[in-house]
Amino acid sequence: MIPELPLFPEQASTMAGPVDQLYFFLIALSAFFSLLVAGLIIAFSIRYRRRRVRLERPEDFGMLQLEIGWTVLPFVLSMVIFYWGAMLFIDLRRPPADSLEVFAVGKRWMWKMQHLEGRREINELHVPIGQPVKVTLTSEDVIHSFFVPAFRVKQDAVPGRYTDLWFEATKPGRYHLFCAEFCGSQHARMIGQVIAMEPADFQAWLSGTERGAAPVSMAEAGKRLFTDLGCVTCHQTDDSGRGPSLVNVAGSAVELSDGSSVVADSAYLRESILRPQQRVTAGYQPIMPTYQGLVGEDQVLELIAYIESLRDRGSTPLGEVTQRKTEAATEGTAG
Amino acid sequence: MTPDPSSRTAVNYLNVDYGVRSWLLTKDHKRIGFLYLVSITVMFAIGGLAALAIRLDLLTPAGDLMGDDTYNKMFTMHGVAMVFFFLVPSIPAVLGNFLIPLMIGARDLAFPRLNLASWYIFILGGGITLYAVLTGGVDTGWTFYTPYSTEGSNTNVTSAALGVFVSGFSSILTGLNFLVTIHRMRAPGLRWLRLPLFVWAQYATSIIFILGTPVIAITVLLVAVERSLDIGIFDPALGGDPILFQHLFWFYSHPAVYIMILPAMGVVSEIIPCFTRNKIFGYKFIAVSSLAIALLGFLVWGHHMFVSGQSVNASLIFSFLSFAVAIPSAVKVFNWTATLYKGSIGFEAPMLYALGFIGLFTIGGLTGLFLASLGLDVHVHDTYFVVAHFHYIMVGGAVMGYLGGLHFWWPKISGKLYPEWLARVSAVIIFLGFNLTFFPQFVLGYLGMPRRYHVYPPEFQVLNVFSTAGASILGFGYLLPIVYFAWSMRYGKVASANPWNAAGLEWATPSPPPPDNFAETPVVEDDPYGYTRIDPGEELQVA
Amino acid sequence: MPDSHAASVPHAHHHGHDSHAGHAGHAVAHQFDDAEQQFGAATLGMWIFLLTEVMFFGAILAAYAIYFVTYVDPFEDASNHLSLALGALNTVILLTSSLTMARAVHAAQTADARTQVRWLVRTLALGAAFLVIKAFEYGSKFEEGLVPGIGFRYDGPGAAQHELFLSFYFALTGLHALHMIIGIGVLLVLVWMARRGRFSAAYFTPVEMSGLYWHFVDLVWIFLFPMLYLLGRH
Amino acid sequence: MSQHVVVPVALYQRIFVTLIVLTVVTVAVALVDLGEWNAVVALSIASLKASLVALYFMGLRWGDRMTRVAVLVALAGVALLFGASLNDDLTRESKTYLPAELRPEMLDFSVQGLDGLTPEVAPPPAPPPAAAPDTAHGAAH
Repeated sequence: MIPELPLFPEQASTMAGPVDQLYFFLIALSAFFSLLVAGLIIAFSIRYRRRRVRLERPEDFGMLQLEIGWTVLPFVLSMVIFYWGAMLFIDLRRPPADSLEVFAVGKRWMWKMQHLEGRREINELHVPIGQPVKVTLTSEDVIHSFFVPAFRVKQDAVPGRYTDLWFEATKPGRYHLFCAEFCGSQHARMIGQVIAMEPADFQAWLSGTERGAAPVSMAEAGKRLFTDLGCVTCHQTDDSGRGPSLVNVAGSAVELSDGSSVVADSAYLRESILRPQQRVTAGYQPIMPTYQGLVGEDQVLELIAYIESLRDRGSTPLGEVTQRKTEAATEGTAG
Repeated sequence: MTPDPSSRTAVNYLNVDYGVRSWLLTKDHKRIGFLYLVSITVMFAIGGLAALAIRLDLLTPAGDLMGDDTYNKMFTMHGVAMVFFFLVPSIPAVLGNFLIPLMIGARDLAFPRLNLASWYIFILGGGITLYAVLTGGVDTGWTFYTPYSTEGSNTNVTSAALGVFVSGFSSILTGLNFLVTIHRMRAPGLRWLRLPLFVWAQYATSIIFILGTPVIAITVLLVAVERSLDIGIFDPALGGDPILFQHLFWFYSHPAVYIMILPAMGVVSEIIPCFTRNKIFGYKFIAVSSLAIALLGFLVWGHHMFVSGQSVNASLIFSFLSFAVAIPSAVKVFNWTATLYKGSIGFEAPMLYALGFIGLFTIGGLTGLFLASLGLDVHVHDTYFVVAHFHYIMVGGAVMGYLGGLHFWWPKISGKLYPEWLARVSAVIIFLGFNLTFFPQFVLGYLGMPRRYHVYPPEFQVLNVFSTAGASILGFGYLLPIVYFAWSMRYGKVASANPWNAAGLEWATPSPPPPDNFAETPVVEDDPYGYTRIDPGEELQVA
Repeated sequence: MPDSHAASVPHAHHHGHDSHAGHAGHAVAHQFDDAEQQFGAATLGMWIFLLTEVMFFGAILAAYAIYFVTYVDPFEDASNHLSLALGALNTVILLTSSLTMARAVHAAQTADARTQVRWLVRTLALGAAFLVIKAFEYGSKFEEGLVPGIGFRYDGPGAAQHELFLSFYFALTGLHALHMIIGIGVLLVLVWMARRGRFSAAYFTPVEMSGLYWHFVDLVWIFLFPMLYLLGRH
Repeated sequence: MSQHVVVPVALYQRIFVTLIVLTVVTVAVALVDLGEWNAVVALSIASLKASLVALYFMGLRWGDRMTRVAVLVALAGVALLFGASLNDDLTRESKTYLPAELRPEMLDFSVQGLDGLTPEVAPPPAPPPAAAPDTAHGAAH
């Protein structure tokens, strides 16, 4: 049977086209210069191969114009390529505001994907076509790298840091997902599939109709965790419990025991779960046990989603809050 | 011009003294160069065998030749052996050690004992790394990225890191020796603009040795310390930053690729004029380009980290500078090509290697532009496109340059001529085998096959089979020079002082040179590459 | 002319880089034309070696500084674990040892063997004093369980960054102390050579080179002291 | 020192006294709270002391120009490494956090859990807990 020999990757995302255009331009440029140099070498080699008669050649046969020419021309060309590449990069690294949120956690040797609406998958990611998808990445152990060749996107998942990438699938189909940063013995087996589907099929899949169990949203899973882990014993809905009530806490300012105040954004919520003694709310004892090592990355995200859901509709969503906070930070008020 | 019999009995650095002690305690830069030649050939063999094992394993998508861990240890051994123990020391330690005193009319390097210490440190570093490899191997890749190298891997990372740490001092001492020698010990009349371009290239390389190597020494030491004493410098659990490790690592490791290519450029700048009988075109521009590459090379390391979580701001700056550093290399290629114009070109083995170098280095350099442009690098980073790019520069460039230099100065090093026709055949085999091995990898890379993959999807198999076929031809091609060089030591024709009728101080002394290089220190009056002055009529003394 | 000069300075224990500090006796080595060229080469060689040490320490100091900018508050708290008094005392000791080393180089050029030995021994003593104080500091860290790694017993706020700070503290001062020990080794060799009257105005290269090395080690401490000890004192 | 320059002892002593005074000054300044300026002042005093040692004790002042150029190039190298890495660190968009130390068995993210969950009621999709775009650097702010 004729072996399968693809020579060019599929173009399955909005960014694949522009990236490939730059690729073809560079191939043309490289072909031109390589053939120019190789052609000159071959031509000179044949034309001036060693013969009895010695050709006249001026002593210091150097031409300044030539030198300037082949310094300035390559520089100008490279600036063009730089600018083109830079514009592409800025688009690649700026997710559109309305993109679908997905969390991908790299853990030695599998990808754990989690949609906001709760569907969780391992080494598989269902995405709708025609809508930008922003994948927020992190890793639980070593550096991995989320790479989908058909979408021309790649981003490292670094432990201790949220990085993100975005793409907008254009063609339904199953595309390779690779781990591109060496991460141990089964690095080569840490692969998976990104399944692009028509939006209707995606919604059907998302609501889990064909796989029976209706998915549980992150906030819902967070609520269950909140009770299972015993948080509810201290954090009552009113302030009567030993811990502060968490209603309407997400996104608002929290008075701390040392007098300063901080806005309860997701990083503060995460820190209070994992290192409660770090900054204790005013008027409460630092008695909360640390949940470090008791909850996984994804569970912390669910808890945050649940606390977030305790806000009544009126107050500002978390996104704007931290926006305000960063302006405050830029005025140098934040430490 | 038959070699006069009297030269056979003349005292030269090879027959001045016999016995193991005379070699192991020598202070003669020529003997130390020979010691380095033998030791890096051993290291090249180790790295080469690992490469063949990798290529054989990649014949099948399931990677049946060896298990995952063995494969990871193989590509790490290939990387460490080739980068730290072959490519970095090859031309500087072998040809540089041998030729710099000869080319500048000195009796030896500034610090001969330090030069011998440098070789012993190289052997010590190599020994430690081989110990790490033999007692279980190391599987972090030659890049030692944290937190995998500090927490993830349970292989001999600490001893491999210490081996690399120790071998770093070998190149520091070599660089130091070259800088002081070139500055303080040039023959009378040998002004800077009369220095051969090989010496300029070694000078630029030594600057990188001095400024870059200590940074990888401390980085690799921190990895070893973090692993053994469990203190957290790059440990994310303590707030450490794995991306900071990459900054420290690539601050040396990118200039290190210029350590590998600059000397090869120096060799080509010596070979091209000799075999075209022309003065080099644009001497000043090539000399300044060497310095420009060395200094600009320190500004661009961030292009290894475009997708590692580095900020967009920093990536834009590094991408811009990476394009700037490509210009001096382009200038050199055009100057070499212009040197061929109106020459009298002979195609002896060194010239074949030099022309091969220009062609392959051009492709390597241009594919570097693909990787420097941000939009493309997001797709091709850490794929086989990168593997193909740096092999075009390292194997197509540095190794071709090294072999060209070895053939060009072999009569001076050994006093014997290598078999010319066999050398030309092996050069062509190496050229073809190389292209068959690495050109398919460009296509594989853009298809998206990640590097360091032991198993891969079936649709990549055909290109991998081509690559493995090429690798076996290339492997065979590399065996030939080792064989006929060793053979020529014993049975080769005796070489005259200047078999290529070349210009340069090193050809003004007998081959092999006497222990003190020159009967009396030569005085230099005219510019280098005075080939139009040398009578072109004589037939070259070619075996 | 074969290289048959008097026994030169034996290899220093470090990886031999000090060997070029000890040039062969009074005569000029065969690869040099005259003593002037030899001295110039030795000085340039030593300076280039010191530049590699500048890059060596510079890289880890840069890493530390970047962490400092990232974790300003916890690093300032963590630096209160260190004793300012001992740090300041060590700084004064090292500055004084630089003075005595400079006097030793001066004596090597002008004075007799006895004065040379006296200044070298004073430098040695100050170096040893520095290391003793360092040992005390390390000792107190071990007792308080402030040594990073398994035995790290500090769980106040920002404990992770405290451990990071102390990792850098031990890495930096450990490397510096190692260079001090090598310096003391070199000084011992110089005392042995000075006692045999090897140094004079014509030949004092080993003392000169060892002086450069010693001043460099002091120079590193001049940066270490403020960056490690003086952070959170306000 | 360069070729056989003998430096007067008095100069050494003057330099030494200056160094001691600068040490006292830097400690004194450190005890006063100047906010970020503390680090800047401490480093500039240290650089001043370092250049005094380098120029006079190590004889850079009488050395040849080449050595001085080499020292500046090395310092530029360190500054370049620090500057570029710091620039990257300060302008990074990705947010940091202190990862929980996870033990594998602790993760409940086993595959079978995927279809075992049955919600009592399907709550409206919660607004995305958009990870805060730019928390201050480092988790412990």
